[in-house]
Amino acid sequence: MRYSGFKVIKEALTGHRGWTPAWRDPAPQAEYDVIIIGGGGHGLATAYYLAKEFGGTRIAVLEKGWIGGGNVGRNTTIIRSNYLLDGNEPFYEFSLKLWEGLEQDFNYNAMVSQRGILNLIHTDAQRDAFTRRGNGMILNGADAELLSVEQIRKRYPFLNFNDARFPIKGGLAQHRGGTVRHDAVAWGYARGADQRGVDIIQNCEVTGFRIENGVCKGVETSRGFIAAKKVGCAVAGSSGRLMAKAGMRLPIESHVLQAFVSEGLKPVLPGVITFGAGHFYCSQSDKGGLVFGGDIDGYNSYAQRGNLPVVEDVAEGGMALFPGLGRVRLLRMWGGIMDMSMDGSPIIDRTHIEGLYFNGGWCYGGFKATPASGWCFAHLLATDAPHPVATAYRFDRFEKGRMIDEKGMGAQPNLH
Amino acid sequence: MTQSNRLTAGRIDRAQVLNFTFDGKRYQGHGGDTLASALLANGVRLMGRSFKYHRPRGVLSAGSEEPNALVELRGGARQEPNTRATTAELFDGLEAKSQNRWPSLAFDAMAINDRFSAFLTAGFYYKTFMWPAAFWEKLYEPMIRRAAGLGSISFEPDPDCYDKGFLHCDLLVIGAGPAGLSAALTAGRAGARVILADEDFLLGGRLNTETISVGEQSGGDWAGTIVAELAQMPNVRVMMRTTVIGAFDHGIYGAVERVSDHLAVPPEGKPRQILWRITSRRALLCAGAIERPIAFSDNDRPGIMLAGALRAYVNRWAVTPARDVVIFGNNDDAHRSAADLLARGVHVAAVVDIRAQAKPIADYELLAGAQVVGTQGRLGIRGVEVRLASGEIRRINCGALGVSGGWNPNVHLTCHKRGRPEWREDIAAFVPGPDGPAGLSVAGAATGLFSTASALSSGSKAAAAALRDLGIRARALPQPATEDAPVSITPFWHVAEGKGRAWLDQQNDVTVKDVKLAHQENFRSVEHLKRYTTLGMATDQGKTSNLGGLAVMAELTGQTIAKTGTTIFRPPYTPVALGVLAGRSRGKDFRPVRKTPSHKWAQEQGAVFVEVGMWLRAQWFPRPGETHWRESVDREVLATRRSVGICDVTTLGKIDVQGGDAAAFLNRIYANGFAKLAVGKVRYGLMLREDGIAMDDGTAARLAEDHFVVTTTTANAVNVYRHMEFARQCLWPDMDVQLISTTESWAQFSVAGPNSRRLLQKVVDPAFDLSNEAFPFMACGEITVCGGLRARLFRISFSGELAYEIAVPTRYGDAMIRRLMAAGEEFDVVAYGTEALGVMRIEKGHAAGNELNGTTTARNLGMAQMVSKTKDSIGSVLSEREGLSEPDTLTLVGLRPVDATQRVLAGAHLMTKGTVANAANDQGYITSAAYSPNLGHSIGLAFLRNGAARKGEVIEAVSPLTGLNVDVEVVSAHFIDPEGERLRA
Amino acid sequence: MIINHPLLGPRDAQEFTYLGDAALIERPDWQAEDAHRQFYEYLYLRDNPAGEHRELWFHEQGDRSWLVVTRNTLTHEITHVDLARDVARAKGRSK
Amino acid sequence: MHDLVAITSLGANAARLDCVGAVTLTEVPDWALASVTARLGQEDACRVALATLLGVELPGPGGMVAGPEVSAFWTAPDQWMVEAPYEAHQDLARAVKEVMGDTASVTEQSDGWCRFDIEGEGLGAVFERLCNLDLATAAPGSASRTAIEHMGCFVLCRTAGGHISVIGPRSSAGSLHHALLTAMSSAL
Repeated sequence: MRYSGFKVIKEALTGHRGWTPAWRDPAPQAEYDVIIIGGGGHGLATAYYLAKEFGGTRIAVLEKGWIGGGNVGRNTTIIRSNYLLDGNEPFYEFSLKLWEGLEQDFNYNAMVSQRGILNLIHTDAQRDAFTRRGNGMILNGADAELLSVEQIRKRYPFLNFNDARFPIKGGLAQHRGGTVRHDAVAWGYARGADQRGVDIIQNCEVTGFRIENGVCKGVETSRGFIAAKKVGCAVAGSSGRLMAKAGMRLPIESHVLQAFVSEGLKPVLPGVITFGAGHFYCSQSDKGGLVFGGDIDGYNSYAQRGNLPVVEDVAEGGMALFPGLGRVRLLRMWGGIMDMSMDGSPIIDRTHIEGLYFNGGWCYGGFKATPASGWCFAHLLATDAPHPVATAYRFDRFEKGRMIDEKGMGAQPNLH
Repeated sequence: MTQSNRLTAGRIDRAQVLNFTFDGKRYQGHGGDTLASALLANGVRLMGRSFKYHRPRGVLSAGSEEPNALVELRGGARQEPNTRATTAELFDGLEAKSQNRWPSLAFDAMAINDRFSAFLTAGFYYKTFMWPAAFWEKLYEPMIRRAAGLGSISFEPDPDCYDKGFLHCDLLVIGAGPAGLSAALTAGRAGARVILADEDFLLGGRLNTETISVGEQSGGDWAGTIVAELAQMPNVRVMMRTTVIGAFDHGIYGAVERVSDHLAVPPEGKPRQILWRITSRRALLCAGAIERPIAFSDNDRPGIMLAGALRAYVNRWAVTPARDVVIFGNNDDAHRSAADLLARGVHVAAVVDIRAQAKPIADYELLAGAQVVGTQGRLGIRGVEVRLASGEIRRINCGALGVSGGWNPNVHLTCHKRGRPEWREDIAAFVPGPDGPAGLSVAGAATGLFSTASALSSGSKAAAAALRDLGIRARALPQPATEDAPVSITPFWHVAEGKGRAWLDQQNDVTVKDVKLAHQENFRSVEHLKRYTTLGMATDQGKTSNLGGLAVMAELTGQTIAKTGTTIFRPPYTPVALGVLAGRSRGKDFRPVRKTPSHKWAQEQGAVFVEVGMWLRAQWFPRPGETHWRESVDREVLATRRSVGICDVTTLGKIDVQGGDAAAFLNRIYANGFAKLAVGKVRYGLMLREDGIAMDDGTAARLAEDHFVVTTTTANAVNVYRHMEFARQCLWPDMDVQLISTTESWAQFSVAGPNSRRLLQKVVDPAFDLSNEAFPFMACGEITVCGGLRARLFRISFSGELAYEIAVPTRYGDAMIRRLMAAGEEFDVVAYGTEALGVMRIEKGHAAGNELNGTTTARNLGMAQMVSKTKDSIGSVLSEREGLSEPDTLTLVGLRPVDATQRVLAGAHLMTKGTVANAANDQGYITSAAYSPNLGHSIGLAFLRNGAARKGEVIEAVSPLTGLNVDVEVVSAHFIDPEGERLRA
Repeated sequence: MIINHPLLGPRDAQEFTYLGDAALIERPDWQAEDAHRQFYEYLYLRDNPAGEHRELWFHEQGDRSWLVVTRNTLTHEITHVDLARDVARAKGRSK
Repeated sequence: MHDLVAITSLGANAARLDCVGAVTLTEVPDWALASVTARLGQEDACRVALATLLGVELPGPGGMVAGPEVSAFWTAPDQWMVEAPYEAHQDLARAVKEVMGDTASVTEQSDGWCRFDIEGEGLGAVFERLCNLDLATAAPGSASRTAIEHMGCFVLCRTAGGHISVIGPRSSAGSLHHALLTAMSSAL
């Protein structure tokens, strides 16, 4: 079924009887060519592109709960490609380009909204670093603009320009950045993959890998053994737990990142804005809620919830930047598990086990990476070679000293 | 101004007459009213518009679960959108406006959406608005955004202040209804430290809204007696207007106290609200239960409300939304509402009970086995249609309809740590599961014990049990005689029959049909249901609607409600103002300010200050006539290099390292050797992280065999100290070394320039010989100044000039800068700020924060030879990894523009001449740049691929971001005095 | 969170700074044959269990002790707290 | 004798005094501080020497004691901060070091800190808005380091509920004073 305005009108006039399931609920088959573990954004995107772009057939996505229930279902919806390092920027720019055509591509309105992202500058050193970053972005084919205080004041007159502890001195804008309706990304990919024959199997938990002589033959699941020629893992947040079942230790820690939404408000923010002197970033959803977040709690956790100090820290940042937020109410706070890697950058690579592939370590940048991650992982699964924009995302970069450390924090996952 | 719907009695203060406005119209209410009760008293039923279809809506509840009656409270900078009229305490002069409507609440043009509701079903927007692609941001989205949202903000800074605080107790009792009061009294009498918190401004919970008696007293009076006793106990803190918003780890609860929200303006100096972080040894949830509606055709008209809320308005606030009322329910409690209304003189036109065997408990007409299948009335209900047991339809006129689908225990907080509630078939409700937060128990209606007697006894018993865990003996209270009715309910979620839509989530306009559509499209997991239909995502988080929605889904899937499960309950329990979460950390008070010892003096000089981390440092010192910062900075640089300049460098971190193994310890901390540094000498040191990347640089001065003073960069002072403590305690615990951070103890000034020695000689006591022979470059020592003040002197140089750093006890820093400046007058001494400091260090080619950016190695800095291979030091092993030791790696170089009038820009990228400027050809980047007044042109430091071998090459510095491309020549990073003759002079 | 400091009793976790896996105490021998490999594993391949985790916390706003905290990463329950220095010595670290 | 004039941590010539209700907030500039840390293997000797210096038993973790002339509070394992009137102990560290000899490392700290004393009825209400110490149960003589509005401070209970010293980083004296005074106005 193809979605369109005409279809909506037609269904409205005929009592909505014609809508069919957005994806099937098939029983698992005994064997697949490729199994993707993880029915989140990355897993579903991988399956979608594998089927659509790489001619894959006999593909299954195994999800232990409901699809889209991981970080694609609980992030702050931002897309951008404003990275500093050459190991990252081409990948995220590829991702942003995919976002730009995504809805037409998978025939689902995920509300990709390129209303821009603005990173504020508060010190001269920050300006130097952002200048380097903005130049790197443009040299990699992305867009960037350095804004003066006056330009920012025009767009955001309500920010604290008067009595700020750390005054705003400028900003780096990426106008093509923005937000996306996060759940719809999972559903759009799921529907697209399903239409191309991918079996999406919910409530199917992988309990182990069948590995014989260093070759992965399939997976043990809560619904029995399923054989596969190739198995790709895309379970960021649970990477450590899953890969341990294959006997692997990862350069990744699991941390909790909290996020927040306010009550619905009439339009407040025209785009995404990031405070540069504290932990606060914010956008506004189409429904009117301010969606905001800050830093991770900072300790290893699988609890999917955090604690008050970080909530307060984020609110402090918010009030420091935008003192008119005082009477806006926080509606809901939640936490997701982040795969915090040792350099803050992801891994898309083969493992030392033949037939077993890994995609993870997305830190808190996984959502914006979803299309490119899916595409590149599909490329790797289909061709056994990394996609040109993801060549740096290797396991061995740590042993070889080729870290991709955007923040320069070293092997300290909670600081990335 | 008549309060036409005000009844007699109630727990309000009729002597207090309060004036207020709603949508500009004046009304009166009484002390003890909420905005909702006061509006109802004045015959106002229409209070809001729904989110999507802009349907007219009235108040549904009498508490914080309210989905409909949301208003913009107050005006000006204090405007508060989405405020529940049901919890807003009335005060004299209160102003409220309806929201999300245009032009008026009664006539809302956006209600046109309702006409097109067939097209606007759940998730319709995912299926359309995709063509043409560019129209989303330009047309569709702005349209949707304007229509969406609820209230609006003022955009002005919040004029009120907020506080935060920390409380500690043995037992935190959450909720002051019958169970909570009984628990607090039990614990209070046992001598435990108790906090009793309740969101209401009148304690007693449902006791205030019922006609039930407790012992000899009315429920409300009994509550008042208990509260009075608790208030007398020094070990009990009673906190009304305080909502416990969340359960966090290890017995910590967040609570928001609304200190001044019931006042027009907070008293001077007092906060509007306080965020309390309560650390409890045990906690007891006595949060009661929330009534749930039944969905039926057109069940959202103003005047249709929860039956228990109707009862609460009548009993507590002495108001009724109308004089003719119908009650519709599936349980015995609905009948209690009818009886109470009758008792207060409200006409109960009928009680419609879906149960064929239901019995009346008072003198009203009971329509047993019947269902409400429709309602009339556009801006307020006028009547209902009832399908009788006989199959006939009967129309009954009424101005209000009370609906009861049963009560949901308020399990919210038990699920904040991801515990799951359990379904209990006998009471048709979810109750707290076994995996709630450690230390939290539950009593009363929150556990599904709905009678007053069971609430009283369970509260007391649970409190005693919790205290027993802590070793505090408590006796359960004697139980007064009171109501103890069993629960009788037949689960019933929605009426199948009906022409109109049956509303589940009234704020987000989710209907039974929407749930059916979600099911049809395979959004069947409760989480998919929620996210696809937006059920339960409104400001009430589905407190009254979630269960109905998932019950409908359970029906459709044929699964039990228990198996269907709930979505996740997340904090906060009710929405919380961001202001209170930030407390006092806003504006200039966002973070503390660190001031240097010369701050006061610098201020007197008119210095321009800059934030450097938490520090405020003088950036430059403008003199009269200087109109541009560069003039001041150039002057400061030139004067320093020509004669002498003084800069406050106190902000650099200082760590006192003492002990028998101090030298051996530093030898491990620094990549270069420190074991053999002589006493009285300073050495530059480079610290690596364990991953081999440069962490920090600075100097270490050896004051004695067993005593060093390490300096760090300003930015890394805290990190380096922590790192050294880690090494000391965790890596080499048996080294005899002690660390103390002494950054603030010493006011330290750099005195730099050819005349620095002569200047210092005027200040340093004559016993100390400052000659080049006695005190050469990199010497250090403890001295006295100005006739005996203890001080430290280091002959180190960041500027590249003959220079010293002199340190005196901080309290004398102010006097010292004045003395130094006076002593320097004859040399035309200048004070210089961080800008001049930066210019001079770039001229000298010293790396600083811009170069030590966390990705640079010693090799990048041109210091590879400093990393000793003959000793163990942190980072040395991993610094040799192949990716970090490539010969053509980025190396620190100097750059100067080929055309001296052009500017070198930090952040520009470097391209080999003749290549296309793109990422593939990228040769490096400029880290720091400045105008050198000594050289008369701009200069820069850069990391350039294979830089060491490219001296003399002209390359291109490109900055597409700023549109500035400049040809630059690669030169030595040491622009000034490359041989270091000046600093050794 | 509350960390029960072995010397000071229960303290607000906000006073502490987190580092991670307590195995960071066990720094390899720089002169080992495979020092390069050992340091790589020491620094980059840390324990990350969903369950009991031994981890380092620094009492930055307190007594400046490094602590080894045993905490469950699923529930955040803390079952044991030691001074890291004692743990280090017990593991044979000296000088 | 040198001729330089000291200023207080708040940058004035005289100590600041503020009152809110019956509670006073006093800047206390005239106390000298020196930290004493036992050398490895010398812990017992250090305790003996320091106890001799104080004239009283050493305080344990979280504690403080006042000797006849100097007092001390515990700051870290085998580490104490010694306090004495500044006038008579302008070079406290040197004097302490002479007593301690090789048993301890001693560091001058008089100028690293600022001290504010808060005295009067209702301190509990003030401090519950400042830091997460349970001062209601803190015995007189308790000494804790904790955070107040992002600043690391020592909080010393000198008498039961009636006299608390806050010793914070000297460079932030202004911010600390502002925080204390604001909490007093808010709570009292």
